[in-house]
Amino acid sequence: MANAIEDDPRIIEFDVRTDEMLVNMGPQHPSTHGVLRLVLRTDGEIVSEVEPHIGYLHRCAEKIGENLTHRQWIPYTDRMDYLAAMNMNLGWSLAVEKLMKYEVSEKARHLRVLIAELGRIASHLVGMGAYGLDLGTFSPFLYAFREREKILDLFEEACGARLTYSYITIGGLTADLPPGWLQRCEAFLDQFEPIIQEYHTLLTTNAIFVKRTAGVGVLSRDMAIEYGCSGPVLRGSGVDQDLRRDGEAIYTAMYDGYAFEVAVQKDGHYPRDHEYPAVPAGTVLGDCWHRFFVRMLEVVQSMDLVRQSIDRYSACKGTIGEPLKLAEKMPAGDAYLETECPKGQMGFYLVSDGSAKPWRVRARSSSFSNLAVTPELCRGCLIADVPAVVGSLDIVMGEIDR
Amino acid sequence: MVDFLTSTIGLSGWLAWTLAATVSAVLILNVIAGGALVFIWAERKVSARIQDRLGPTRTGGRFGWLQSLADGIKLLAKEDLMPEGADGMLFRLAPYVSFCASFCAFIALPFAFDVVGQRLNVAVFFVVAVLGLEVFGVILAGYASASKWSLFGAMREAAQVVSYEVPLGMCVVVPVMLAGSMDMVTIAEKQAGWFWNWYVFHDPFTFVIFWVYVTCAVASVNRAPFDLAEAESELVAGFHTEYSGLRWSYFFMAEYGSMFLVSAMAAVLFLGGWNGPIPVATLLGFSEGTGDTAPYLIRLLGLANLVGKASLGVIIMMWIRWTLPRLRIDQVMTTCLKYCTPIAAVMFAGAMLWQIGLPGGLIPGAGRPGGEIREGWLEGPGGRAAAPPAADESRDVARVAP
Amino acid sequence: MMPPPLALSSLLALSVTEPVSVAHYLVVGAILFTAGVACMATKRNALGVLMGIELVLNGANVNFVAFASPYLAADGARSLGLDGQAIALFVILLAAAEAAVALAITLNFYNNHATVDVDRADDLKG
Amino acid sequence: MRGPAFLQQLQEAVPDAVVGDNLTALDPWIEIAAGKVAEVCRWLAKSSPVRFDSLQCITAVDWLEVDPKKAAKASWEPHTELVYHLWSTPAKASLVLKCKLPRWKNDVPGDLPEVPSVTGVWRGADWHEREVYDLSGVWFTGHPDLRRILCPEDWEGYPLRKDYEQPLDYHGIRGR
Amino acid sequence: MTPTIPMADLVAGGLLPLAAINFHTLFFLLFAAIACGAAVAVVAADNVVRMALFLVLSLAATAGLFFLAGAEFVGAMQLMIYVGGTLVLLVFGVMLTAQAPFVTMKSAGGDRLLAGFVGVALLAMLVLAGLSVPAWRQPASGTVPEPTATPLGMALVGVRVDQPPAGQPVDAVRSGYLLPFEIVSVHLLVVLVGAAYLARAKRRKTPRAIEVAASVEPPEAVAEHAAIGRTRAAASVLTGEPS
Repeated sequence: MANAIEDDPRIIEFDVRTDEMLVNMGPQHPSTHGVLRLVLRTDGEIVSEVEPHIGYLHRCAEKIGENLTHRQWIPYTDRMDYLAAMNMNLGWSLAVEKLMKYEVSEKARHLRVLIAELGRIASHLVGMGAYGLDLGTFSPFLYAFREREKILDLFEEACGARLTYSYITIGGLTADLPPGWLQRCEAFLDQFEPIIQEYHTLLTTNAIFVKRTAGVGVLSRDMAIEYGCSGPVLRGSGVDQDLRRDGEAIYTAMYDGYAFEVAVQKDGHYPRDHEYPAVPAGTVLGDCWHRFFVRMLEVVQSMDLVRQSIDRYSACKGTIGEPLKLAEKMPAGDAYLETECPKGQMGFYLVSDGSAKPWRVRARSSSFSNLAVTPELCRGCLIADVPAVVGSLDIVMGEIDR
Repeated sequence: MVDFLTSTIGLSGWLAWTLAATVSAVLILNVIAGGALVFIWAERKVSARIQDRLGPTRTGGRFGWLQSLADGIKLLAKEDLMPEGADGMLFRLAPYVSFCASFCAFIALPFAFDVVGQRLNVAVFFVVAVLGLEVFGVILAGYASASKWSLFGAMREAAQVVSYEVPLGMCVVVPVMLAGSMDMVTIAEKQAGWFWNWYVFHDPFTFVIFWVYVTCAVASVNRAPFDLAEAESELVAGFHTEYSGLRWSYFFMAEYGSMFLVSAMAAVLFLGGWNGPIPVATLLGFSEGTGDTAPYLIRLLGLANLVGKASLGVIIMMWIRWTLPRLRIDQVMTTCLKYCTPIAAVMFAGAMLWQIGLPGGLIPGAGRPGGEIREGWLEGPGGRAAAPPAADESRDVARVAP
Repeated sequence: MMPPPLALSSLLALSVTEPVSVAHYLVVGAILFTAGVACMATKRNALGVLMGIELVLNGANVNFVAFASPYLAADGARSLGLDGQAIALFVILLAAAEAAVALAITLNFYNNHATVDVDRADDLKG
Repeated sequence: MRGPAFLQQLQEAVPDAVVGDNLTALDPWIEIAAGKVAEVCRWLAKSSPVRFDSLQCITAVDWLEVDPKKAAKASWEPHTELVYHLWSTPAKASLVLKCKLPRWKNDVPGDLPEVPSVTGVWRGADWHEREVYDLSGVWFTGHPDLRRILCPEDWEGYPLRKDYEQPLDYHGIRGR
Repeated sequence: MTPTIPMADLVAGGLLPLAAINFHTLFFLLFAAIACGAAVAVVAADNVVRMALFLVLSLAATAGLFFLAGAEFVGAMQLMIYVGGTLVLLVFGVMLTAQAPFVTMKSAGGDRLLAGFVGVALLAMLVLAGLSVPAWRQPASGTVPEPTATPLGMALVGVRVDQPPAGQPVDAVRSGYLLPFEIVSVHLLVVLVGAAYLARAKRRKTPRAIEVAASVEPPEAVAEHAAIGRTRAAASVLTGEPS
């Protein structure tokens, strides 16, 4: 018995006997990304246990969904991952379209890709900037927001909103792009591309940044899969999975003909790594640095996809088609669809009894599963590592609490 | 100043002395308080420029000159809160301890030749010692707040500052060794002339140790990337989490005061003190003896020089703060114990050996004032070949006592 | 009614006009020393005892410095000169060393007993 | 190993577990007996030819028509249905498991229906089961720490049930 | 006390002529009052952190006394080592060993009484002893001392350059302090090592290291990955063999 305790890796011995202290990190705390509450059990600076408490932003979106028609619920998806509301709209729209076996027009498909990938860039910019903030550097946050604002300007022009768009909808999109939008979008991409190197200088390759993130919060691939982690968190652990390539047919069909390489480390190399900084020494696959770096690579990847979609979209003739009626009756049955959102795989499950309102709506959020792994990652780390780990998971509480 | 008051105006001794002391005290107090106002404004402007923002623009015209003053008024009007479980006496006392320490250190800091609150024979030692006292206020604040975050901040501060005093002391000793005196006025005087007379350019060892000093100074005044005691992304606001209003602002005045102080120390010890890079006064034929106004002009020039150098140091600290992420506590300690201390020790030994081998420096004809005092002392044991630098007239209270 | 205020003010006047002698410092040293001894005797907290020791050493230091000071000595009186200050320095250094070791012992004691109460450090009692 | 053959293998590996299936639905599903959920899941995750190494989602659907007129016309008996969405990372394949539970255990209102927890199979199931317990009122036996997750600990009722009545008052906060 | 001061001048009209104030004495009284008051407060306080605070005040005021007595270097040393170093160390220890915030360990009443009694007796004896030597009570010369930092430093490396104190022959052999200095240095080193040893970390095992080790990808999983087709869309296993 004594031996068992001796060998338990979770037992940490300290040089000075200190009393365990329970510390509430949040719900009001600068680095918990909203209203997350982490209860830390600390021994001095060392955290022996972390327990996340969620629900401070619970707005009963699923219950509300049972009382609204399918299209009426789209604004509620906006408020899940409010940093990438376009991708949320897309996920729900596709899930309903899957149930209806509906296929959008070719032009709408390319416009959806264009909008979703821009949304991904915008979301990753927040994730990147806020991560710098978590590690104590303020400026990259504003540099990231400066660029994000330009994307939001584009979105505003397209749909009139800057945060909760409800732009992508069931059966297409609410409106076509205004004239001159594509030129402005291309101008933004041209201007944005060199700036990414700045981010690499300030964060990715910064010696202190690497020190703070390398080898911290290592998430092994098995654990990532077992916890249902997804998105950059999963790919940061070296799992080669991206639903844009590996997802269900209705979703991958959207990306038919698009060329992109999943941002994941294979044989010690990231795709296109000749253009981007080498992986610094000391990093371990699955640590905070890799999760961060995957996001950085996905920004570039998304820019590439946006450029491709601009070409395809402008080559399409005709209209984007009409969205569905507000109270369209659905066939009875159920459908579950996961899409690759910036934060991970967002799944929508929809049960219909044949009426215009869903019987049951379920949102499976990526951040929910990604956050669930925090206690494992933070066990035995230092207090300063907790924001580093939670920040690297890039969670959004609106999506977790729904 | 006492001389001036007694001889020129004809005040009696005690009145002159009291007046001089009051003027010095008020001046130093204003340097700290006014300096803090200016530096807080500068910090905002500098950070804004770094981050592509404008910073304050409304209060006080285009540049927001009066922003800090407006903030000060706001802080004065704020309610002074104290947590329920706090130790009232210690909680109230802590900001003053910090502020007094910062204030006291200014007493021995020479702003120009003879412009010094109290010329101390052990000025360097005194400043370092008193600066170390500032940590006590921080510890008290953290402990008395009855907040766990504050306590963490206090513990970090204690560990960090006590550790960094070791390499800081070693760095400070090098210029003391070169000048053969701990009197800051003497040290600065020895670096008169062209800028290659500055101790930072004395030999390669002093050049390296200057940068070690910069690192340790930033760490000892708790500025990023070593601002662990108030790391906002981890500890909310660290030791001053529970403070508000005027008491909180005392901590800030102390922080900016200390920043200015260590910068001014760097200027005096390594960068020639009030001597500009080019000996303008000498080239123009001014000296202490020429005319009535020349000494004042020279002192004014020296004052501008020193304040300029110190402000430059403060601005560089701001630049660092807004660029780099924060280190973790273990990395901060590693930086101190594994890098700063050994490097400082080696450089100290190196500088000492250099003094023996090449006492005149690399350029023999540079006209650097040598260490004549030291050689004088060594003429014979028990003998007294050269007098120590004459005591300044105002250096002892008893002089003016009847 | 005149005498008492006069006596009080003259005492006050005396106290601030007369130069300080070595004896003044000795009294301060004695008070610090006694406070230290009382602290060591009464405190149950090991760290409190440690602080008492610091006070005692400090009281002794005051005496050393007083004896060494040429300012305090009367004309022609014997003075320790520099030796007093040197000894005071050594005392400070050794006090620092002593504090470090004592603190380490206290922490070790705390590790084993989860208290710093010196009254409970009676393991060796037969 | 896909299609009906896979189902066949599952039936052989865990006898009496599969009580129904629909292979032609939009998302084909199999229905598992409530008591066998953990066993089936363990086989799917550890021994099946397609390793379902990830649990994506657990949903509880409350099948209850509160309107008595509509309830009379409903083609189903009131029940709670658990839906497990599994995912196989290596095979890039999904699987939907359903499991029918009574709305209340032994039809005693207030007694939660029970189902074995799958936290021992996928650690990620922990929070999902807590959420289902919290919002739909299903008791997962064997769960290490079954507490409410989104609602406050002292919340009453299970909001995602169809017959849920919103409380009029919660600690002095008006509910409606 | 000493009749050297003309009383009449001082207290004319009950007012103290400001010109007569000896500032040195005034500051001495100020610092002495702080030092003694804080020292008594250390004894009286029950809270360890408050004790530490009073101790800081007492020691800092003592440093002020040293400055007044012309021992600038010792004063600065006192500030640096005692106040800046030792006390921070002490407070650190207080924080490390406090079971709960603001722990107070009340001393027994009997102890206090006894200590007070002994203390008063000791104090009376010391003060009496201090005042018994007439030479010590003689008013000070007020000679401004030379700065002592350099001679002190020279003395520590074994060379005496200071003037012998009054009353001693100039040619008396006066030793430097090289040997004590070296001994103290070695002593400090030994203490440093010893303290570090006493309060050392016994063993530390953090799960992070274990997870790092576990994160190495198992080889069979890699092979499995490589075998998966990369263009096929995912579907339910129940839909039959993919095309």
